[in-house]
Amino acid sequence: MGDGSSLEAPSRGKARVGSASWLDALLVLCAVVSGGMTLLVAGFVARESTRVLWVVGLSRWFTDPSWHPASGLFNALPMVVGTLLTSMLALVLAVPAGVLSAAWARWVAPAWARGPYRALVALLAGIPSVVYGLWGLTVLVPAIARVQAPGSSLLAGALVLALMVVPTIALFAESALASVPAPLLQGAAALGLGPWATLRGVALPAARPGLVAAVTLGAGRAVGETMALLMVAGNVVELPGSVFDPVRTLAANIALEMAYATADHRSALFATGSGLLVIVALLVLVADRAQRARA
Amino acid sequence: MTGTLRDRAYQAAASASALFLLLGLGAVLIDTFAAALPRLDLDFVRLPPSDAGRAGGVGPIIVSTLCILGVALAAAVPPALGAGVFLAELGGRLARPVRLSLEVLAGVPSIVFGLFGNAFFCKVLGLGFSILSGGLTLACMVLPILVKATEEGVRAVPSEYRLGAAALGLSRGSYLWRIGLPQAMPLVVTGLVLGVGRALAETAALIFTSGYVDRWPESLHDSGRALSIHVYDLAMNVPGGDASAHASAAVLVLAILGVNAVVAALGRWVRTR
Amino acid sequence: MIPLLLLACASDSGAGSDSAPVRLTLTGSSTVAPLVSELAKRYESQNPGARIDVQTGGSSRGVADAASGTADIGMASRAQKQDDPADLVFTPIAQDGIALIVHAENPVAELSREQVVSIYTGGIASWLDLGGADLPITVVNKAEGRSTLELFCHFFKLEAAAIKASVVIGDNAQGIKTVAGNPGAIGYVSIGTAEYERDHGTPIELLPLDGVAPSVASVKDGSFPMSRPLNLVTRGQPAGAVADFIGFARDAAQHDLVAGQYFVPVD
Amino acid sequence: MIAVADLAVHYRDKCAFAGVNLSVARGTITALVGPSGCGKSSLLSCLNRLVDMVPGARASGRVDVDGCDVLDPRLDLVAHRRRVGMIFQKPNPFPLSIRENIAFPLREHGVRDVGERVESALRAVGLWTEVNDRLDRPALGLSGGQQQRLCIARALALEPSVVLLDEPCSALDPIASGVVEDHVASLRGRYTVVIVTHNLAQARRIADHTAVFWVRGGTGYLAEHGATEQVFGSPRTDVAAAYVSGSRG
Repeated sequence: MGDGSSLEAPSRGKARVGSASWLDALLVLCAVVSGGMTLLVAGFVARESTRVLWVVGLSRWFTDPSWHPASGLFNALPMVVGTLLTSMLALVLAVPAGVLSAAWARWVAPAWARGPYRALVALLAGIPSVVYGLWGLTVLVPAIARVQAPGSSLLAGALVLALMVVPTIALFAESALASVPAPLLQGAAALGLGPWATLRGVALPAARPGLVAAVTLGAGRAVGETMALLMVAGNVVELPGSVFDPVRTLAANIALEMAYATADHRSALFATGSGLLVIVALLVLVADRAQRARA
Repeated sequence: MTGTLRDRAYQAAASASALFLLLGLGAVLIDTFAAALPRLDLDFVRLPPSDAGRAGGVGPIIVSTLCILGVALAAAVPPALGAGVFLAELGGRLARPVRLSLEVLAGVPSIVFGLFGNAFFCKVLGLGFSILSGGLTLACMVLPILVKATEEGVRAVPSEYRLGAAALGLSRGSYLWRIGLPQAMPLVVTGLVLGVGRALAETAALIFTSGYVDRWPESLHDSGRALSIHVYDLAMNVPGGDASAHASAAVLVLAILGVNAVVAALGRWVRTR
Repeated sequence: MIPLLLLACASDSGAGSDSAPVRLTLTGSSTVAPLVSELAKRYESQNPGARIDVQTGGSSRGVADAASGTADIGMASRAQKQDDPADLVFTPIAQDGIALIVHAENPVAELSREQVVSIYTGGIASWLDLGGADLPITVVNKAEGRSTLELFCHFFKLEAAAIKASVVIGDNAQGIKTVAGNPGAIGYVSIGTAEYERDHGTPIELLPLDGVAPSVASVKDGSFPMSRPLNLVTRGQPAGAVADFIGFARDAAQHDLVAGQYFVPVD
Repeated sequence: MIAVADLAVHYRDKCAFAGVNLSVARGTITALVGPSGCGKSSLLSCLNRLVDMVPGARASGRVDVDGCDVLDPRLDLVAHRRRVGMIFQKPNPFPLSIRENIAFPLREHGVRDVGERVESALRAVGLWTEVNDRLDRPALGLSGGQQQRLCIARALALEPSVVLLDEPCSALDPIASGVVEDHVASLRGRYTVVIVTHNLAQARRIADHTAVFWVRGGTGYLAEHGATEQVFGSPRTDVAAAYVSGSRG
């Protein structure tokens, strides 16, 4: 019978059952409210940005000589690049580590280790970013500074971010791998596939939707992370020449300057917030396209 | 031959990843708890802070934090369950925009949530600096995580159950209530754990919404300082606050452990009910 | 019954009569907030029923909230500026000096104003040129808009846009931790904070400025040149409960609290 | 009684089967046999409208069950599915206790005397003596054959008039299969039964009527339908003759 995506096709049949029709309406309401939150937040950010966008326009955000909004200079390109670089580097480190450690917990680790492992990873997911930031600032940054000053850098930011994102990915990936039907795995075993071939050929493809969800959530957290990056990434608004150069992310920029910004400066920070939302939306759309193309 | 080699490499890499994770956790946790030890005692969780947090404890702050978390979960869990079930079960033309929209929401920086919460909950809705404002702001933040978790959870329920329920003429409601949601619990719990972690760890979204006041809260309309804000303030703003900062962080970690245990127990109870 | 009624009446205005419970909201500078929180606690304990809510969010927020009436009192870690609304009154409750700090291992003991300017504009890139070790200089700067940066730029007659920073920081403690973790770093932070950290074993050293050693004492006697006031901001001359609280905050009896937060009391 | 007229099912562009006319008399057992992919299961899923749950699936033609137009979009599905029970190839008890597997759907349909019904349903499939001491244990702890009998009990507890079975024994071992088959055979007279099976011997043992399906050009069709002795003893079509003799299919 294939796997139906719904208990009933929504348009027919079920509508006549009283209890189901109000339930469906309630579910739709929940979905609309949840989805609508984004519009509410985005609308608010966009409204606050308009003031400066009328004055500055669009192109100056990439062509101005520097980012000094208090002096009327608005080049945000280095921060866009900084945001993308830290997030991508962090994901490159965190996705394999998260998925592999999930696979470890599922199939490599002794059974008794699984429960404590999950609890520990859940704990790791809940450590405040300030604590990661503090640790990065007092341990990681000086260590990198010994290799190459100043230490506060793209590398430090990506490492701390990776550490913060791994638990999110690992937890979701573990749940996704756990939902791979046992017969599939038994089938793989019956074909004499080894652990690696089973993982690559059977488990990962079967768990794909859950894994994609894990990476999406991880990426969201990486792009939006504020405090930890503010503390370790150096915050200099320049295009980095290497991983040892400091970078400033859009989120860190907002946190760093908002408390002291007024008028156009404040509006400019909201404009970078809008920019960040646009970037995230584009990434989500691209990921969605890629997903659908493969499906 | 290459097969076994690859398998060994894979197992080594998987173990290394897990080890890396545990070491990272160990490094952060051990450093935190070692620095926390001199301040960590019963009085620390009982007393209100004094001398800007260098002395005294975090009693009122723990209470405020738990209230904020309670508000956030109470506000976020019901719509998240509904939206997650909608995406997994009903779908239709509305599903894609909702899903994409929530993925964008997941990438909004927490500071932007803070500013939004300040403008919307504190000012437009007139809630002011309060536990309520902070909790509702956090609810918006954890919503995408909870929805995603519920959707994946309901989706992962074996289709035989759904077919069996349909063949018995069960309504969607009773299927979800007795079978779908309980079966989705492991993933929902994962989402809750992540959401709780993110909410409790949040600083930037709370400073402008639940505020800075470290008095014992008397109602949800009172301003109440969250533990993570306390940690940030002590570590970054108060000279000589490091020991208290680490102790507060340790309390926060313990609180997360506690809340996670409760969430997991709740999930098990729902599943076996 | 009567106290209940009074409570209900007083909740809509902060400036009630002396007998009504006082309820004040303060917002603004995160530098000032811990001090004012302590002041508020003592005020509450001496005036039963009074409630002083302290919120943070930055100096400009304090100024804006005071101007709009959102807050009864704003907090600002800077002096009044020309483009601040004219009807705002800034009342200092403490003084805070800004000192240049380097790593404790750094042998360089003093820098001239020209040297500082040159370091911060990228003219000098190695401590070797200043008689120190062969280490690149890590220039630690404050983020755009911070009043500490404005004071620093004003004092050294620098344009904020001309500074070539290696690391940009937010709060004081981040600056101190950054410098403490990097032998080649130089930064500038609040003196009280820096003194406290140095005396408690953090590997940093405070550099003299114009030959004056930075210390709470030299800020107090006015000999240290780079300092700023910590202000409470009101719309118009403070009156009623607001004036009462500000007077309380400036009273000599509260100087122990000011000193306890490593600031310099004002008379 | 069931009457199927000119029934066809399409999955998106692909036609699963077409042009099927079939009638099943009340209280009889009809077996649907034929090679894989000839539309037997799809036909079964039209009878209780489970076909709705397959995205892109579309049924056309006419199906009447006890005088009720099944393909009418306004059909009360809950009431209909209560009248038409279904057993699947793979036993699918819910992840609930043994008792709840039967009691929960009963309560859903507003039945009062749940306790008695649970017992009588379990007795009807011979499970009562096996499980009456552990009714509150998880149903998933039962053996495959017990699970399938529980599923039958669950369906019968709702007192349907029609029971559909989709290869109910193919996932079971021979002994369990025999037990289940006996219970299916015992339904004769009280229920109208339609069973899909690959096991020709089984069809011959229990069915009053047999329908042979076949595939032509990727589309299934009903090749022959008649009394079981006639279809197996003197098939009218070559296809049926070849299939029942084992030389094709």
